[in-house]
Amino acid sequence: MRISYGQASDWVRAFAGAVADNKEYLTELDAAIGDADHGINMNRGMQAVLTKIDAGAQPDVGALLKTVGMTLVSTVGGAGGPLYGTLFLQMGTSAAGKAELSGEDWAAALAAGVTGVQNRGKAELGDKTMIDTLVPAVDALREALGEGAGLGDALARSAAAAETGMKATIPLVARKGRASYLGQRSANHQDPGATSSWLLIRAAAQTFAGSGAGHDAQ
Amino acid sequence: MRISYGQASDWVRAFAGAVADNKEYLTELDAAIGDADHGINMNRGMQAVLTKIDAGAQPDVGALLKTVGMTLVSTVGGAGGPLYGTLFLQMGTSAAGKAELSGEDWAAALAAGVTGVQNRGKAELGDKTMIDTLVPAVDALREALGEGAGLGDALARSAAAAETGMKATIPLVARKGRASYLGQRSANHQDPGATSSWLLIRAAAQTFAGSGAGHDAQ
Amino acid sequence: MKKLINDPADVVKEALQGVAAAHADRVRVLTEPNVVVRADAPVQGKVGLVSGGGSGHEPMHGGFVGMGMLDAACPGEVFTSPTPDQMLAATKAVDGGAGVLHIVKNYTGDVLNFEMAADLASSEGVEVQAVVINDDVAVQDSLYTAGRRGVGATVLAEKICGAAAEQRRSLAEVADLCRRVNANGRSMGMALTSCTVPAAGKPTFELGASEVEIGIGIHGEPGRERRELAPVHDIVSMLATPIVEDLPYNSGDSVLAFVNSMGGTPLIELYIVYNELNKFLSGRGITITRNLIGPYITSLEMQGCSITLLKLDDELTALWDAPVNTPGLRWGV
Amino acid sequence: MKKLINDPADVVKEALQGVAAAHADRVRVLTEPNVVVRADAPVQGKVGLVSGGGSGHEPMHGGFVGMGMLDAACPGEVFTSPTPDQMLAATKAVDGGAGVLHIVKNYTGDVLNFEMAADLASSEGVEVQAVVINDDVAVQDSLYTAGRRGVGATVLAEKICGAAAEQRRSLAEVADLCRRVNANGRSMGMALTSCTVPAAGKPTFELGASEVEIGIGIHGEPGRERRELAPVHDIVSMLATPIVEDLPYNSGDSVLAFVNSMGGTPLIELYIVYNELNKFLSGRGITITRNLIGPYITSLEMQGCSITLLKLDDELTALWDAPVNTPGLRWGV
Ligand SMILES: Nc1ncnc2c1ncn2[C@@H]1O[C@H](COP(=O)(O)OP(=O)(O)O)[C@@H](O)[C@H]1O
Ligand SMILES: Nc1ncnc2c1ncn2[C@@H]1O[C@H](COP(=O)(O)OP(=O)(O)O)[C@@H](O)[C@H]1O
Ligand SMILES: [Mg+2]
Ligand SMILES: [Mg+2]
Ligand SMILES: [Mg+2]
Ligand SMILES: [Mg+2]
Repeated sequence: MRISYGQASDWVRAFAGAVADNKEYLTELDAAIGDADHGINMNRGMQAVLTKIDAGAQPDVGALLKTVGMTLVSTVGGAGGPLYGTLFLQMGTSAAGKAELSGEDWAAALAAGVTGVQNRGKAELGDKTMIDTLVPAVDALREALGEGAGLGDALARSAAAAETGMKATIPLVARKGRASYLGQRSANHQDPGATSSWLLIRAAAQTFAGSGAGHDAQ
Repeated sequence: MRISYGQASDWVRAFAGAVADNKEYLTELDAAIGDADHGINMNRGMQAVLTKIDAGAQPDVGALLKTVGMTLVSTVGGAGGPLYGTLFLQMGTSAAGKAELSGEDWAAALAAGVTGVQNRGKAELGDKTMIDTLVPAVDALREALGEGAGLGDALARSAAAAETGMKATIPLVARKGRASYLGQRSANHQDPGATSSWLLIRAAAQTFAGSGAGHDAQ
Repeated sequence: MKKLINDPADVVKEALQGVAAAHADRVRVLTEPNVVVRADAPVQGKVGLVSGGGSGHEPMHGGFVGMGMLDAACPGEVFTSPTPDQMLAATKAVDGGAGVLHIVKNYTGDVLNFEMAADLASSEGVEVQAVVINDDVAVQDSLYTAGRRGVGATVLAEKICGAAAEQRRSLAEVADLCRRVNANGRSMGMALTSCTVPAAGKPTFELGASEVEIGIGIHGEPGRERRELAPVHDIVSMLATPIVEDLPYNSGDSVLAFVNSMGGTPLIELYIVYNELNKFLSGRGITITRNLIGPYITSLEMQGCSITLLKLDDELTALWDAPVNTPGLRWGV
Repeated sequence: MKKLINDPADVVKEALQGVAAAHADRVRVLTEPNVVVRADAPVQGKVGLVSGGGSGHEPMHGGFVGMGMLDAACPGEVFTSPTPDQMLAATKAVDGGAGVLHIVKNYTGDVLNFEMAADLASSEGVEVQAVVINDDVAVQDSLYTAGRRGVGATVLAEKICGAAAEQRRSLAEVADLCRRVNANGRSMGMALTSCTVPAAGKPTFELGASEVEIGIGIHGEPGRERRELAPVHDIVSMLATPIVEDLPYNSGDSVLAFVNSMGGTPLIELYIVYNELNKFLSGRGITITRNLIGPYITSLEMQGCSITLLKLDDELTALWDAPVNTPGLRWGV
């Protein structure tokens, strides 16, 4: 029930894989209400991350997450770069020096990351951004852990909340990011950033469930 | 069996009408092997001619034809402008001072016009230009008149020769004008200028046949 | 997708190699990270001007690097804001001791990346100010949204601030001037066709054979409104009316009129647009005293245009007229 | 057809009104017949330079009127050679007593109309010489055909002869120089898309989604060959190989490389083309010492490009570098 360095890096790889698999899909979502680059950008960044983490192990989980963040900041660009970069950088700061993470450590790191995204991007819940996925994901995770759920269960509930949050962006009129330029025309489209964030949260549930952090391994 | 001023101007009007009716067709022929403007250009010119000749009668047939030529030179542009302009200018010179034309006068005027076009454009028979319509038309006209045919018959034979000449441009590889840039790709297309020239010759046969110059009116 | 490219992934890299080969007299192109820098940078004692943004808007910004305009430009991937390390490298390369101004178009990505870069530069001891350009009246402005996009006024701000920096005005003065250009500039654009991001491989949106998008930005994003094609007389009125009413521009005003091609609209049409705009403004007593007509802030091969007006006074006019020597804009030298 | 126009019949007229409104400092626009004339024409004692051709190639020729380049340009209808009365009016308007040079692109229409105009001008006592530009290697040359088209070298000839005329060289000298530019210049173009003549209302030809035309001219006419889209590396080789082999351009030569957009291809692609061209020429020991990159001789909104090379010597280089102040090309002033 702890997240090892290997599991953390598997999660990053799983996210990279999900982004690669959904590159066209994310770009199409972005074409509808943005500029048709979200999948391309995230994939470029996550491929750079893979190259980076394949090149050699980092000292600890915190350092790993920081490296991911730094790499995303310097390869993604657009809004996604600084926002996902900040997410990982803040997670890395929260997890600094840790060789492995407990469920609580993980929740604290993710919360720190999401707060970082909010500080940087100033988006509120309901603005039709990745925040609409991430905040419910953190809230559900903490609630589950607070109720004594195992990490596997908690991650599953977090992923479910993330998915609900992502889908809830569909009817919204965007108030932040490029989609906000469309005004009413941004409604009836799922937000690309909310979608990539769901891939991120889902990857955590899948990766950590399938290993020592799985829901039976309390 | 003489061509009056009114008939000459009816011929010009009939040609203008035929050009207007075939504007798209001529332009399409030009799109295939040229620059998609022959119908547009000729129509602009012939509309200007109509405005000009509607504004007041000219002193004689020669002056009428010169006016048509001058107007075409200054309104058509492209290759068509100087070539058709020269045709009418030289016809006008040949018919200078004449209030009406005999069949021989008409043949002489047309021959002078066609010689003018050849001098200006340096095209030979078989170069895939309007010359391929005009030279057979003049030859047939002269031959018919030489054989003692009535003007109506002679004009009909002239128009038939023009049509044959026009159609004969289809297999040719162009050696003059814009179509020559296409090399072999110019084959299997009817030349637009040869087509407008056929409209001109056919208009003469139709106009003069339907009036005092008709083939029964010997 | 038909484009004169090799691999979509190499578009920006190879275009920059072309710029480097073509304009070595005026610019240097750094790689890893990509920055276009004035050949003689840093100019000692001069405020350094840095801008940047996604590629696909050429000549903006790389084509505006040179004497009298930008000191450096950071080209991102196509339509994607560049990254903070590019901006940091640019900032350090042009710091001549008088500080560096970041001219930032108001897009979340550009703003966030430039913010991170400014923090990094400050921590390395370079004095940085940033001015955000947001001149696009197609976007409803509000405290609760990302606000208006930065579009055509960016080109004018880069030229005018570049001239002021050449006069060795201070960072605060150049930044103030930049805010003044932004405050007096308004733009609106429209598209006849979409454009294709090379890496995406297909058009960002589809327009019917007689449809146009009004109120587009410069990233192939849909606009505020889709409507039937109309005569350019009406199109100009749709673009210019919200512009003049927004600032507003009033009878008696002198303006710079900037008629911009989105990339695929040729000059013959731009001059017809200019003719309509000139009539539109004359009708309201507004006089065009300077103009700029051509593809200067583009959206790849998109067909369409944008109109930018800048209210001029003597100072702005003189700065506009001052010499400039860049690949994209040149006069007086 | 989607264009920023009012009535197709008014395209040339309204674009010229736009030019007149925009550039009154440098040009006057005469109407009936249409001529764009340098504002200070006739310049006494200077050879007058007149060119002209169909519209739709902007900025050529009207955008090249001004100090150091053309004295007048005659704009015809779209893709249609202008008429002799325009050329006569232009010739008389720019005759400063040193004679007038007609720079004529080799198209039957242009040649015939300029011939008629030269006859008329001579009969009115103006000394006129004409030089016909025919630099397009896509066209097989022969005594028995219309010969090669005049394309990109026209822009270079207008600039270089304009500089020579400013130096008060004689008509014979300027005409010789024009022939020298033509003799040392070669071009070839290609299209990714067709273009639509406004009055025709639909594209002149249709290209499949992955087809290109190689060896096109500037009037939307089909080229020599239709083929599958290829990487720009290969496209540049298809265009540049016949060019360098024709003159030929040899190892050790210095050239001006002119990479031109057909109107709808944006700058980012042109720089990639330039990068490939630079590599192609370097590989043959040919050095680019001057360049021109942009939409200068266009075919309405056609996507595609053309490449022109001009072998340079010191004199041509100096004339190229000399000041020019036109709406379409400006430096040194
Ligand atoms: N201020 C913001 N706060 C949080 N997320 C944001 C903000 N602005 C944009 N986003 C997210 O970024 C996504 C777009 O990312 P991307 O396409 O990579 O960048 P860009 O909009 O610069 O092209 C949006 O779908 C949205 O979820
Ligand atoms: N040298 C020439 N002599 C005779 N006719 C010619 C010559 N060159 C071109 N033409 C004719 O001109 C026609 C094209 O006219 P048009 O389309 O009006 O001019 P342009 O080719 O300048 O666009 C051709 O179809 C051909 O018949
Ligand atoms: Mg995006
Ligand atoms: Mg034609
Ligand atoms: Mg983007
Ligand atoms: Mg033509």
